[in-house]
Formats: sequence, structure tokens, C-alpha cells
Amino acid sequence: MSDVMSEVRTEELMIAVIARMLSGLSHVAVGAASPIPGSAALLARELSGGTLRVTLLGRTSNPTFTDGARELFDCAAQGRIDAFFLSGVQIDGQANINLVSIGDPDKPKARFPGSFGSAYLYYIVPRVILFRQEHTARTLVSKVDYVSAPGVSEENLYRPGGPHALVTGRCLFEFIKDKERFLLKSLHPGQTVEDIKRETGFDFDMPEGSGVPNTEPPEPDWLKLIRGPVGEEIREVYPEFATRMFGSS
Amino acid sequence: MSDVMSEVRTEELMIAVIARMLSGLSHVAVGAASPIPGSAALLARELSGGTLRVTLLGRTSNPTFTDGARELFDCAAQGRIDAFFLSGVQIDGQANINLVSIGDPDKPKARFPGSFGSAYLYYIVPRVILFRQEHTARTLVSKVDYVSAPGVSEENLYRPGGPHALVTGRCLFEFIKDKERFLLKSLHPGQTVEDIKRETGFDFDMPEGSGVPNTEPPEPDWLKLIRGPVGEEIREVYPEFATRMFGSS
Amino acid sequence: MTAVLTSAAEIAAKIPDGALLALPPEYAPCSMEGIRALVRRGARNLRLLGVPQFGIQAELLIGAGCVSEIETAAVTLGEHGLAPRFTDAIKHQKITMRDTTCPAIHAALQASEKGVPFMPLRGLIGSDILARRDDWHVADNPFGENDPIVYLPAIKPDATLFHGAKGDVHGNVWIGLRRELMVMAHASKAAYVTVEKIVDGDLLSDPQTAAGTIPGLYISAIAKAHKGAWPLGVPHYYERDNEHLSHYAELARTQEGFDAYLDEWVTSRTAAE
Amino acid sequence: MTAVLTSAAEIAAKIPDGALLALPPEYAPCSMEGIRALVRRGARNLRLLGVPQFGIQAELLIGAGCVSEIETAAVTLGEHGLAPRFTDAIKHQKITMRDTTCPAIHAALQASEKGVPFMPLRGLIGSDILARRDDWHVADNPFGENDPIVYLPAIKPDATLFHGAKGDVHGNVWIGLRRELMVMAHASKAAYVTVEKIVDGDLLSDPQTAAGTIPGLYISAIAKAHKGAWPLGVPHYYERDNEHLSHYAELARTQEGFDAYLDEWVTSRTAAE
Repeated sequence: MSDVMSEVRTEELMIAVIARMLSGLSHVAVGAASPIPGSAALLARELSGGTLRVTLLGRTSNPTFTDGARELFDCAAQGRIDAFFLSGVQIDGQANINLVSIGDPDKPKARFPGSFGSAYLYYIVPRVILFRQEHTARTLVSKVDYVSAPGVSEENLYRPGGPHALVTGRCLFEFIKDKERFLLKSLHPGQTVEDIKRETGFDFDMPEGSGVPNTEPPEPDWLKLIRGPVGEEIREVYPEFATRMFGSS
Repeated sequence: MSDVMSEVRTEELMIAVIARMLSGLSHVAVGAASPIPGSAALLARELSGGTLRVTLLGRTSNPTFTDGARELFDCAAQGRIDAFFLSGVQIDGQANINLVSIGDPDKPKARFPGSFGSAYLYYIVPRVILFRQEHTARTLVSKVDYVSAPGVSEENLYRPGGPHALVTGRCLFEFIKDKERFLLKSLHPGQTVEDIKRETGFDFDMPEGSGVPNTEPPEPDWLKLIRGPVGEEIREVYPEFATRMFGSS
Repeated sequence: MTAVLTSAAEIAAKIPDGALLALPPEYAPCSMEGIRALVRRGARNLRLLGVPQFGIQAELLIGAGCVSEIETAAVTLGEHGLAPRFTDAIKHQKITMRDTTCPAIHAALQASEKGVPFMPLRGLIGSDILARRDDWHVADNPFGENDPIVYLPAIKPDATLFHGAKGDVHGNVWIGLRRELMVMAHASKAAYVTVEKIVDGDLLSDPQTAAGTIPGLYISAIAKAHKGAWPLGVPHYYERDNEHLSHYAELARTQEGFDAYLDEWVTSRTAAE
Repeated sequence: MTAVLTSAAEIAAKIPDGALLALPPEYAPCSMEGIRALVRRGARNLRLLGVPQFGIQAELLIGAGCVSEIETAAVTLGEHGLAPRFTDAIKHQKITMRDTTCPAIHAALQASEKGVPFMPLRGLIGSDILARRDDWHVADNPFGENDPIVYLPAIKPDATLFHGAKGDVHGNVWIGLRRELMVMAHASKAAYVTVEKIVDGDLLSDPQTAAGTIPGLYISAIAKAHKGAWPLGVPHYYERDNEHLSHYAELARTQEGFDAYLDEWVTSRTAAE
């Protein structure tokens, strides 16, 4: 690993992993509280030669939408958004996500902001990429305490969308819809299968054949883009994230 | 009757009759093919000292609406439109209106433009004023051949709106909801009750007491307004009507 | 990405025979140049949706034999009288007409805009419009009691075609107050637009202009067509040509007169651009 | 006719205790001066609707004891962390929370805008949001087969309160791209607006400006409030004051700290205007 690579931060690795999954798409939207996916989408747009359209919720310059706050949802309903990103205070092995509370929702031990658009977009957008940097048995659980949005639905339910993958600070999982389970796809630097098993609260599948590959690191020119124009552009919506990652503007 | 009055055209009398019914309202909307009601609404606005808001469909200057063609209907649904105007190729004694066809609708003897927004606004706007200059047994019929919108509905149907009056070239009818019938309210100059009975295809009620009053003529200053600023303003939407009535601009 | 084309003819070539084609009212800019191009290319079996009513757009397409079905709240030449080719086609059962009411069209398009299978609408009950629509449904409001309401199925046009005052190379189109054009673009599978001019820069970059702009995301193809709405107008750009419309209304009383009009003003000419 | 008032205090006086009050997201201009005026007048039992999510507007009103119920898709201080007064109120059951999802709020307001009793919405089925909402309804799509869909009852707020960059004496308010403010004004019984400035003339008379303007028809009262969105921003006018919001987030961790904040920045001061 080169010197540049050894300095890759977990966030930057996650940005690169997500950006790879956006290759070839036409339109990616990024919701609230999503600086890593936002950076990934902007990186993917840079790498696409301009064919990828990126909509960042909360940005006021260069708008994609002109019909108000509902347009994100209407646009997704029209089939015009290829990928979206969701997180959770808990995510379980069936890809259910919880953005609301821990414990009894009426008397919660902890209360979080709420479900935002997840209970809609998770059903509608074809490729929903889950992300959560903290990968512990506390965040990746066997069963969420509150289902903001379910990972899978009954056959007859109208559901063109759903979970595609889960990107954490330790690894990449792919979601296998037929099995309703995650498959461990690749390990971030320094992680072992045993680490993942210990830190994950749900059961998951292992790839067939010879072990789990390592997560592909970002190309050196990707890091230049992330730390340069992508970082500057994400600063408009996420100034604290940008300052923490890339320093003051 | 003064000289000025003797020169009052039927259209001008209808404008005055309608304008009187708009007194005290907040917002009046005028739909397609409605030059007489449009002029009446503008006259009523002039007489209101600016408290009456008038929305003329099809005008591009001084817009009232900024949300596209649906806003007229949404605005009415919100209870923000007090009066609207409808006509018919046929109107019957229950205030049903026909804007579509004569004879079998599948093989019509005559076909007209269509129902526009009548099948919605007739139910929703509290005070719908019907107008039809031609008052003959051909236009005012016992039963319309096609119901674009019914005059009355079942008790349980959501219907805050409905017919208020019918203004023709011969007289003014008031619609009595409880009886589901028209009441002859006043006669235009030169008309007798016998004339109205002969030229009307439906039965109607007569006022109690001493005969039918004459329709109140427009005040002389109303005529000045109609032939002056009102005529100029209506020209934007109805240039042919304005030229026919008031000459070239 | 929006295709930037060079003529209305190229736009018309993208709208296939049999398409469900949504067209705007005459007070929004209509792509009359696009309509003429459809006539020139000999389009057939178009199913027209008037949003919410029609004038000369439907007249030209019906008279030229391009149309098999039409759904709209009205067809009229306004102060120039009844629409003669429409009336003739109805009387002789050359086209299938589905009568409706303006807000039903707006609501059914909003259903597609929002990706829901239907929308409820007040009114309509007791009308012959409803009685003659077996594709509509009446049922109780689930939140009321003995409260029937009409359920309208979503309408998803294959294509929409309209004219704009200005567009840019990104496919953004300024529409100002004419928001029904935005709903049509959102709700349709494809949106084709002719514009008076294609401006430099990006219409979305100025917040004042952006507020009245449909993003290129929703526009399939755009082409410049100077005076492309003629003989109709473009608000604040040019007025409708009432003299020409009156001339049309006169000629179109007979099929022969209409054919002569078509020959003089449509088929013998190429696009103005 | 729109009432032209002289202060945010007069606006706050028009919003009664117990009102269902719709408020915009932080990226649309929020009337923070109006919110502070509600705190100053000691408003009680407000039922807040976040369109579709909340930040410091709900925090101030909840922390000051003005709120009994809240319906929203989220409450968060964004990059400044969780909303501490909201979290505290939920944990100690001081307020009733109805969790929802953003498009459900937009759709329920559009139902009121369109005067229909409900709107259908995809998604939601299988979530605990739906499981915990006994005011919502699941039934088959009448045009499908074995196709369940959620029916949402219309939401008609008693009042909506927001801030605008500019308004005029006719009550017209320029909102640019922030169309959710227009839906809120259309759907609510009353709309109250503070603005940075009241301009001469009529915002509807220029077609470019009119495209981004809510007509005075929908605005009950308007008042000038310079920097009225602070510490939030007004797009293209001023940025949000992240330093101040961070300071708030720090203090509001405890009720004592919040009370000190309120004393320093709200109750001890009259409106900036």
C-alpha cells in the first residue's frame, strides 16, 4: 500500500465504495444527514464525465428541482431516481432500518430525529444503499426496536425499490433479496471475518469459494477529487463535515 | 326612462343584473366563454371600492393565480371563490345544464365544445349564476339531453355549491333549492309574464303577491363604467365581444 | 440528458403513431410548429389528451386524420366559434370522444406525477360525464360515512408536446406561470418542447428565473422554433393572430376548405425555422 | 384582503393557543421572529406540523412549553446534533409525537389544497410508522387486484407561519423555488408571513417575479421583520448562523441552559424590528 493509501480515512474509503456502486446511473439523489453518500455521489458525477445527475437535498445553489420539497418524492415515484441512501440508528439482518427510538417507542431509552422520507423512498428507489460508519453490535442488530422502513415486503406489495448494499466503517455487505439476508462482500483494511462476526448483531452469509476479498481502495486520483472539488462542493450543505475532513475552506 | 336607458343593450342589462348579485362578495372567478359575466364581475369590482377580487380565466396581465390551470379548481375547493358563472346549450327547470350535445350523445344532432369545469365547480362554488342570452324553448328546456352537471343532488352528496339564479335576455329567475325549481324574479324591459311562459320550455314558480317586478335598469354611472374601463379591460380576453359591444379599441 | 434537436420535424419524428399525447390549453404556449410537423409526417391513431381543453391543435390533427381518440373537457375555437373538424368527426363517429371535466384531467395527471394509481375528486356524481365513463369508479370516502366520491385512475401520457418562450442547452425550459406544463412534463413518459430561442447559460442558475423553469431532467428533447406557437400566442412575447384564426374557422366549415387550409399553411410548407 | 401589520408580535397574537400550526423546513425561510414572538406571548398547547421536518423552530416552542402535540417526519439540529428539548420532551412524555414520513405530510396537505378528504400514498406498509397511526387507513387500490395502499386523511392546518425574502402591500409574497410554502398557504385556513422587506409595487405584475410568488389571496397577514429568519438563513440573502446554532445546541442540553438561552435571546428582548 502506498503512502497515499495508508492515509485513506474510513470516510474516504466509504465514499469510494459507494461511488463505485453509482457507476452507469443517470440520476442519484441524496437526502438529509448524508455527507458521505453526498460526497460519493459528487465523486461519481466527476468520474462519469457529466452524465450522472446529482440532487443534493438542502443545497440552494444549482438546484435540480423547482417544485418544492415534494419533488424529491414525486420524482422518485416517476422512476426518475436510480439510487438513494439511508442510514439507521439500528439496521438489522433483514435490512430493516430504525431512525426513531431505542426501547419502547412510547417510553424510549433514546429518541432520534425520525424517519424522514425513508418509509417511502426505501420502497420506491431501485437501488437504496444503506450506510453506517459505526459498525458495532449496537448499530447492526438482530432485530430493530422500531421499523422506520422494512427491508423486504410481501410479494403483492407495490415495491420497485429496496436495499442494494450496506456500507459500514468495517466492510461492505450486499443484500440478497431472494434470501432476505446480507452477504459479506469485502473487508476494509485491517478487518478480519472474525472482527465482522464479533461486531455484527445479525447473521449474514459468506461468499462462496476462497475467502472474502479486501475492499478496493480509492484510486489516487479519486482521493484528489474527494479532497479537492468534491470536498468544496459538499461544504455548502455539510460545513462541519467538510471542515472536519478537509479543513477550513 | 331616460334616453340613456332606452339605449341600454340586453348584454348591458344582463351585466348590471349579474353585478348586483355580486355585491358584498370577496372573490369572484370567471371561466371560459363568459364575456357578460366577466364584464359584470369587473363592474362589481369597480363598485366595491376595490374589496372584490376578480379572477378572469385566460387573462395574462395582472394574474390572480400562480399555480397553473388547476389553481382555479383548487382555490374553489378551499372555499376561496364565492361566485362563478355557467351557461348551457340547454338549461332545464331543475337547473341541470348541458354543454355537450343535442340528441343521442353517441350520434348527436349537434355537438358543442364540452363541459369544461362545470361538472366540478357547479357542486363546489356557493353562488353559481347561470346565464344564457338566448331565452327560447330551444335553450330553456323541460329536460336536458345530456347532464354536464346537475342542478341538485342527493342530500348525502358533498355539495357546498349550486345554482343561485338564471339570467337570460328576457328575465331573471331565482333558483329555489328546497323546491328544486326556478322562481320568476323580474322581467326585462318589454317582456310580459306571457312572453316568458311561451318562450320557456320548463315550468317555473311565480312570486307571491302583486305581479312580477321589472328588472332594475343599470344606474347611469354603471353604463359609463361598462362602456369605459370595464369594456377596455374585458377586451384583453374577449376582443370580438368588446369590439361588437363597444367598438374598436 | 435532453436531446437538443434542430427542427420541429425531428420532434415530431419522436412521437410515434398511436401515442397518448398530452397537449396544453391555448393560453399556455402550444407547439403549433410541432403540431404542423406531426401533420406533415402523417401521424396516425394519436390519442389526444387536452389539458384541460382544446382549440386549433386538436382541430388540425383531427381534420388531417391523425387522431383516433380524444379525451378533454372541451374543444372550441373560443370567440371564433365551434371547432368544425372536431364537430364533424364526432357527428360522423370518426373519432372516439371521452368527455371529462377540467379538474379531473389535472387530478389524473397529478396522480401520475405522484406515482399513485388514482386520485379522488369531488363533483361529477349525477352527471352524464360520470355515467358514460366506465373507467372511473365511485366508492365511499373511507374517512366519511355515506359519502360517495369519484376515484379517477392516473393518466400517464406517452408524450407531451408544448412550446416555451425560452430554453437552454441543458434542456431547462422557462414556463413562468404556466405550471400545468410542469405537471404534464412530470407526469408523461416523454416531454418534447419547441422554444422561441435557446439562451446561453443555465436557466436554473438564477433564482428568479429558476422559479418558473422545468428542469431538463424532465425534458426529452428540445428544438428551436421561432414563432412556433403561431397562430396562437406566447404570453408577453406575441399575441394570438385572431385574424388568421378567424380565417381558419371560416375555411374549416367544410373538409374541402380545411384541406385547402392545410395545403396552403401546413403541408406545402416546411417549418418556418 | 391581507392585513399589513407592523411587527411579528402582532402576527403571533393572531395564532391562538391550541392551533394546528404548520411550519416549513429549515431550508425554506422560517419566521424565527414569529416563533420568538409566540414564545414571548406565552402561547400554549400548540399542535405543530413539520413540513416535513423540524429543527430549532420546534426546539424553541417545545422547550418554552408552548406545545402539546407534534406531527413530523423528523426533528434535528442537523450537523449540530440531536434536538435536545424535543428529545427530553419525548422521553418525559411532555408532548404527544406522531411520527410520519415526508411525502405523507406533503400528500395530506395537497389533499386540503385540492379539497379532497384523503390522498393515497405508496410505501409505509410494514413500517411501525403505519402500525402506530390509527388515523390512517389501508385498503385495496380500487383499480388493482390484491394491491393494498395507504389512504391518508387530509391535513388542514389552522395556521401556517413562515418568512419570505420580500412581500408587497397587496400581501403577495415572493418564495422563489420554495413551493412547499405555497402548498402550506393554499392548504391552511390562515397564512401569516414575516418578510425581510415590503417592496413598492405589485410582485404579480412582472411575469418573471410572479412565477415565484404566492398571491395575497392566500395570505392573511404580513409584517416586516428584518433578519427575521435568524439564526436560520434566507437563500440568496443571508446564511444560517452556524456559530449561534452550535451555541444553542450546547446550552439546550439541559432545561436550565435552555432557559438561560431563552432569557438572553428571546424573552428579555423585544423583536429586532
